[in-house]
Amino acid sequence: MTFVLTEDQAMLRDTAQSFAKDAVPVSHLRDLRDTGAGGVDATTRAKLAELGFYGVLAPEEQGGSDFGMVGMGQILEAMGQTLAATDLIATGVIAASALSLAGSEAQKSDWLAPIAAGQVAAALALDEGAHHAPTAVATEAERDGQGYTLSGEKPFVPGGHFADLFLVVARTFGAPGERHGLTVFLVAKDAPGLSIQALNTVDAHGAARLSLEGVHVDNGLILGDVDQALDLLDPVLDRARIAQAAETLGTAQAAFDMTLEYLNTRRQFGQLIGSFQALQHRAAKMFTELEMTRSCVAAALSAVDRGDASVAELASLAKARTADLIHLVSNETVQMHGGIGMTDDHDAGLFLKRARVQEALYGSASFHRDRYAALQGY
Amino acid sequence: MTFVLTEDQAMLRDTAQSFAKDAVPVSHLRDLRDTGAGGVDATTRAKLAELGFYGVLAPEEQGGSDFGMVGMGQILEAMGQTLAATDLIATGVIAASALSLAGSEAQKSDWLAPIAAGQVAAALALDEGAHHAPTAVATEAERDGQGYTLSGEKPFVPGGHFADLFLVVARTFGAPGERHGLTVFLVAKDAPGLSIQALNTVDAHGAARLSLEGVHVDNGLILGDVDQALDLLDPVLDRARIAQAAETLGTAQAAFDMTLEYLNTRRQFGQLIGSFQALQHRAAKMFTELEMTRSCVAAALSAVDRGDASVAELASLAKARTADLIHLVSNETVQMHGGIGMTDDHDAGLFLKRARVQEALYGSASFHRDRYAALQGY
Amino acid sequence: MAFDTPEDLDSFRSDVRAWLGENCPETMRTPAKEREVVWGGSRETFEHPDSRVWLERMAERGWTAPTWPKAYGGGGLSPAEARILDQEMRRIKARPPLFSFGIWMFGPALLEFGNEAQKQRFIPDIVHGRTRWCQGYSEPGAGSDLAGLQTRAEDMGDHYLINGQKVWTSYADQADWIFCLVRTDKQNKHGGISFLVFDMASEGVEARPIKLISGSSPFCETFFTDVKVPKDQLIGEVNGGWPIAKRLLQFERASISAGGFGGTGGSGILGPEEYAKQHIGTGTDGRIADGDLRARITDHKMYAKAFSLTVQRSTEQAKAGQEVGHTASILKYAAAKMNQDRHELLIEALGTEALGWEGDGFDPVALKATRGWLRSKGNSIEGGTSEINLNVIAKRVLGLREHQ
Amino acid sequence: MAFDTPEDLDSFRSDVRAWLGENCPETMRTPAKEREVVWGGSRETFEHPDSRVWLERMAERGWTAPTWPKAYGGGGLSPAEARILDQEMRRIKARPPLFSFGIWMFGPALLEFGNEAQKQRFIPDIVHGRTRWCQGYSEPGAGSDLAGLQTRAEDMGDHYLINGQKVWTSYADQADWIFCLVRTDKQNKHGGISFLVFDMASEGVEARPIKLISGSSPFCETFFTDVKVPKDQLIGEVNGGWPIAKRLLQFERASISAGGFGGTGGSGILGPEEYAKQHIGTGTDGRIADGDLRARITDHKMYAKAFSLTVQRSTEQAKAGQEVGHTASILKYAAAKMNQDRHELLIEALGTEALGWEGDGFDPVALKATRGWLRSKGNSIEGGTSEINLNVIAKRVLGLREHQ
Repeated sequence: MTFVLTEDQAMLRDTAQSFAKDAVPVSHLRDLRDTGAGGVDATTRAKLAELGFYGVLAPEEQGGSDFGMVGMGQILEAMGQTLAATDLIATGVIAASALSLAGSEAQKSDWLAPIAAGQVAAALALDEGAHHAPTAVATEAERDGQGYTLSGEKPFVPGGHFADLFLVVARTFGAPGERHGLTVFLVAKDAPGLSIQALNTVDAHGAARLSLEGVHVDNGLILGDVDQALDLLDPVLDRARIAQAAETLGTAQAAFDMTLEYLNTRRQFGQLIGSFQALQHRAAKMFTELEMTRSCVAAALSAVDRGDASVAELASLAKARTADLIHLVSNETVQMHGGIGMTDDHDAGLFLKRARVQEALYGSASFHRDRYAALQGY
Repeated sequence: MTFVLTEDQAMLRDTAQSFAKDAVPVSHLRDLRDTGAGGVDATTRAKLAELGFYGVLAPEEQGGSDFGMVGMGQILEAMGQTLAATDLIATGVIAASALSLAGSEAQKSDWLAPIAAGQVAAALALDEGAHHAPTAVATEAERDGQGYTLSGEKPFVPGGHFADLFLVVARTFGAPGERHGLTVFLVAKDAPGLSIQALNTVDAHGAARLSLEGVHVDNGLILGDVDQALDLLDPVLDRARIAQAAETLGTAQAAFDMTLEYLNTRRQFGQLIGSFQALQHRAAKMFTELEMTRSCVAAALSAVDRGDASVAELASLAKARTADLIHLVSNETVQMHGGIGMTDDHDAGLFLKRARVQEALYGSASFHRDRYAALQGY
Repeated sequence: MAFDTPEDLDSFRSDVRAWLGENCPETMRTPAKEREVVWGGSRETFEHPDSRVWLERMAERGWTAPTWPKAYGGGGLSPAEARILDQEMRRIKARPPLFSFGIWMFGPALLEFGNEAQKQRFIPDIVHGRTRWCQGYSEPGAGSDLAGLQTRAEDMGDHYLINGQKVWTSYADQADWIFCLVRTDKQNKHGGISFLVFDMASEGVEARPIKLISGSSPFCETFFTDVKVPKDQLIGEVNGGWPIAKRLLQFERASISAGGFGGTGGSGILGPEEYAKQHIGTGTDGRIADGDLRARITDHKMYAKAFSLTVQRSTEQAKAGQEVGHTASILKYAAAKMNQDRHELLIEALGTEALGWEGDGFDPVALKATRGWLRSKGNSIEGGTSEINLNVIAKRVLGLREHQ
Repeated sequence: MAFDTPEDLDSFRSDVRAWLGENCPETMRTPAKEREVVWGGSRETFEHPDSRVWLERMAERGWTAPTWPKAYGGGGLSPAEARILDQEMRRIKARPPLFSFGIWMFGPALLEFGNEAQKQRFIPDIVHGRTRWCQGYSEPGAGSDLAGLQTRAEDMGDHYLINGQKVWTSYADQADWIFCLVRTDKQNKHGGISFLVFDMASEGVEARPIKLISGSSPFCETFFTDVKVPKDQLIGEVNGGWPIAKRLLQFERASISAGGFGGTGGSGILGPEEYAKQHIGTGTDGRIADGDLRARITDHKMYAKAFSLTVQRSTEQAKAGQEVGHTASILKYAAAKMNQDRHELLIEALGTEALGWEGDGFDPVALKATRGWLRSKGNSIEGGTSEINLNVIAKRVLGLREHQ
């Protein structure tokens, strides 16, 4: 079954959703923003750790539950519904997957176990331009006897503002644009030569700009094979894209529900505005997109767990369609709320701001349409 | 003034519109189709000639009125309103312009004068693939002493099914894809080696497939400079595109008016269907597109007469936007008419079928978006 | 049987596989040409000789209507067994033995609302494809507003007298019988409609084919002038026809969104991406040179993929006993959009190749694509317009209120 | 003057050119920074010292309101002369000396509906920028449905007593006076509205700025508690406010579609095509590498071009005395769509650069673009939502009927 949750998965979904409502409602993000926390939220991390959410993709040997992507998808959809600012994708999906897939025994016990336990926050330092483009990495890694020295810039690292560990992608061979020649290095936040600038982002989730100036990394902290980073990152990034799609789906669903609620309460001209046919048809079209996109996300999540060959295609399908979905829904949410939706006091704006971040991360709709077509050969 | 007609232009528009209504209403195209005329209509040609419509772009020395593109635009918009099947673009715009711009004195008196008088029908045999692509011409022109011998295929020549004269574009130098090396040859319909197959097209206007097997052309029948055809064709094609845009605008306006009329007569659920807000908003959006596109066509027409440098950009603007406009309007026309619009007895289908032909001729919306961007350097 | 154990199903599957192996003619394991499709009824010509044998063998076991009761000649299979039969037929690419509005629409409604005598009288002939049925629903003044129908049925004591006109009667000129909505009470819009069936050969019935913009004529205008209909041909109660009509529409919408209509299966028509490569050309990377068109084709391909995944999802959820009303309600709307977008992209990619109507000046496959494109415009009109679909989603699914 | 001969206009033009040459300070011939814009009124600070001089010189000739009667301090120019003044100011890039809702909205209405005493009292202060006005229209329960307003004005014999609340009052916290719609008859929706003006310093008036999603606060919630308003501050008749209100809305929509709001002029923000080249890169042909985004950018650029050509067309047609109601009615709707599409494309092209809120981690111009993007969402809401615009086009322009 691809589209029907097992009892355990359904239970996990329910747990995650009530957690989201109780512990991290939208008002929680608003508080974080207004108190200038910049998206750093240790309390919530501790609670997520307690629930074992960081270990969902980690093997049991490292204290994970190995519950799989479908399970993680349920969690992220719930977090998306309340715009919760978490590092579940950066730490629980990307870092956990990368270490599970390619980590040495030492790396697993040093890093994967604490990650699964929620004691270590991690972040992937990959892109160097304003758009997702893995092969474009230019950050240099020069041999230096017992390891490498890294130098370069990573202007926008999600979760980087409070990460303890960075998975830094640098070039050990070849030139920017080439697939071959990239390597993943494990770099601790306090590594000499690494400077981290917290970014105040439009969605109040925050991020970080990294500068690496001669950061030394021992050979033992190379993750996977030298020059072959993308063979490891492809499946890891596809998980990140699918995970992001699941979170985005939750956000779209919540924005849609909020708007539907408003259409059924707000009156103008002595009518519920939801009774105006033009708005009804727009709402019905949004619902259609929502339902069809939900199928894409579900298919992509379960394809990962089944180790299906179609993961790459489904990842691009899910990421592109959720990006288009949240773009439509977030704009309609503001428009259908009218003036009140333009005020900072209302949540509509928070959904709109988070939406564009979700669209951009791990490849825009345009990036994934292009990739989908390429994978299908046209 | 770019957007306000002179008295003469307004008078010409009125003449053309009453001619269209009286002499070539939509029912006339239907009759041509049902009697298997294949878009050949000598009677209408004679009337158009009488009105001097073929000479609007021809200089007075050749018996034309040199009235200009704005005038021709008014005529074509009127013809578009009733889907009239004419060779005004092929003969009156393309051939007349090409001969005026590059014809020798002999060529002008032999061909331009009779064209302006409506005694000769002409057609441009340019494209060889299913999409507009001037540089892709492969038809060979080999030197043969006192002229050239042409060999090649022209699968879709608008107006070619009753043309007396063909402007055949062939390659005198270089390879397909290269701009340099093309030449225009004047070929009479009875030239040995030329075979003309009439095509039964979806819009009932007809067209022709040309095969040239060793067609000899004397040097005297080379139009313009050898190898430099595109320098001549660029301005000629831009006029054709703008002319096609004007005709398409008329078709869109007529389809929209017909639909509006239906929205204000047809009842369902005890209501005029035009009173349903979802349809009202769709109609209002169509009207907005219609009005904005009308401005583009008017600007392009008058730019030609002013010899403005922006003609190329405005031609692509007008052709792309009218193509998108008629695509939208023709689909909405059928949809808003419901079942009756699907029947052959109703005119909606005739508008839909003509629409796709208008979209394709002289470059699709996609072709012209790309060209517009290229002209602006992005 | 009340329920199926896995063992039962396995043995059933092997029986079916064996039987099909012996009884499905090799020639019936290839896609049918349009004219070879068997609709049954008195005018059926069985273009392909084997198609008659194939129909008789399947009908004899009731497998033309697998889940209908054996009592009326049906297959008496459980849903699980019917799925297996379907899977096994697909496995060997067996043609459906019979296309039938009787099986898709009228039969299920009759089994639900008809009396014993009526079931005995009509169902077996449907199962065996002996009677071809057509649907008398829409009228010139009652399209989207179906309940606005005006065709009158007067009570003449021992029979009804029918006067009026229907439109969009699919294949009325081919059908033997019609199931028909008539007005038996002028005062009461929904509550004044009755559901009658009668012989298309009855005096006063005339069916005139309607020519569509695509050139084909699958529908008719049907006129009734003093048509006499015996009272025992009333299905359900007098003025009780509307619930039956609505139930039946669900079956129709299901069969439409299943994509049976206006599709291009077996037509030899390739996807728009192939024609774009062919006619616009490819870059050095072997991909469609026009990035604009490529993006729009990709967007459509993603939409189509999302659609099929959604169909799959609702099927799985239904099997799992979950509520799928929500998902089902959008399929009709999405199917129409998908099929229309696909045809528009085909036409665009084919360029001037797609501008033909007939004749050897054009590639026959391209001509088919153009007719298919014109036919696809009906997808958002037939069986409830897209506007009606959106109204239904807004009100029934999303719970938005009526305008006061 | 009754009419202008070409000679009159030519000499007028040379006079204007000469006068501007002498009187418009060089510093006032450059684009104004946002904070340098002069709105006048008691709180005006004249950020740029020369802006005070410039305002006084223009106001002294009445050229801040060129076509208003000299009798009230206006310029007394004919439309033709006013156009010439405008052209000559543009020629030297002169800043508008005064931004004013008084000049754009209230003044014209007062000249049309006010009595002599009221004109004498209010117009001169508007011309000279001594009084800054705000507009008391929308209410929490009355947005698109403006006539649903509830703010009460009770007749207390010698004055009115105002109680209620307004929202979206532009710059109410900066204004000296307000022109305000109040309800003087509960029974009669449109016929129960009156048009009052009063001092924002009156007791019982409170204006609270509303923070927008873009972070700025150009609007207020305004509360009225037992505000006393002398009866001579009623404009027009009691219960006769609605026609005045509607007339005024026309002026507002005009000024919005003129594109004054939410634009990015002088902000240093480039077009989306430039950021796409910068951040996505270009192919060997020097063009945007992403053909998908390029096509969407081009489509927008074409829309924007079509829009400006349409503005130009309606201007020329108006000058030629043709009916342009049709064209004008679409500009507000199209301007909102255009500005919103443009900002969405900017954000998309800027990628993660556009995801900043503040701080030196982001390019300041990109931060401006992001705020502008958020601000642009209001374009389809303020001054009549796009839905209202479409209703108006459908009913008034296309003549489609009301739902019964």
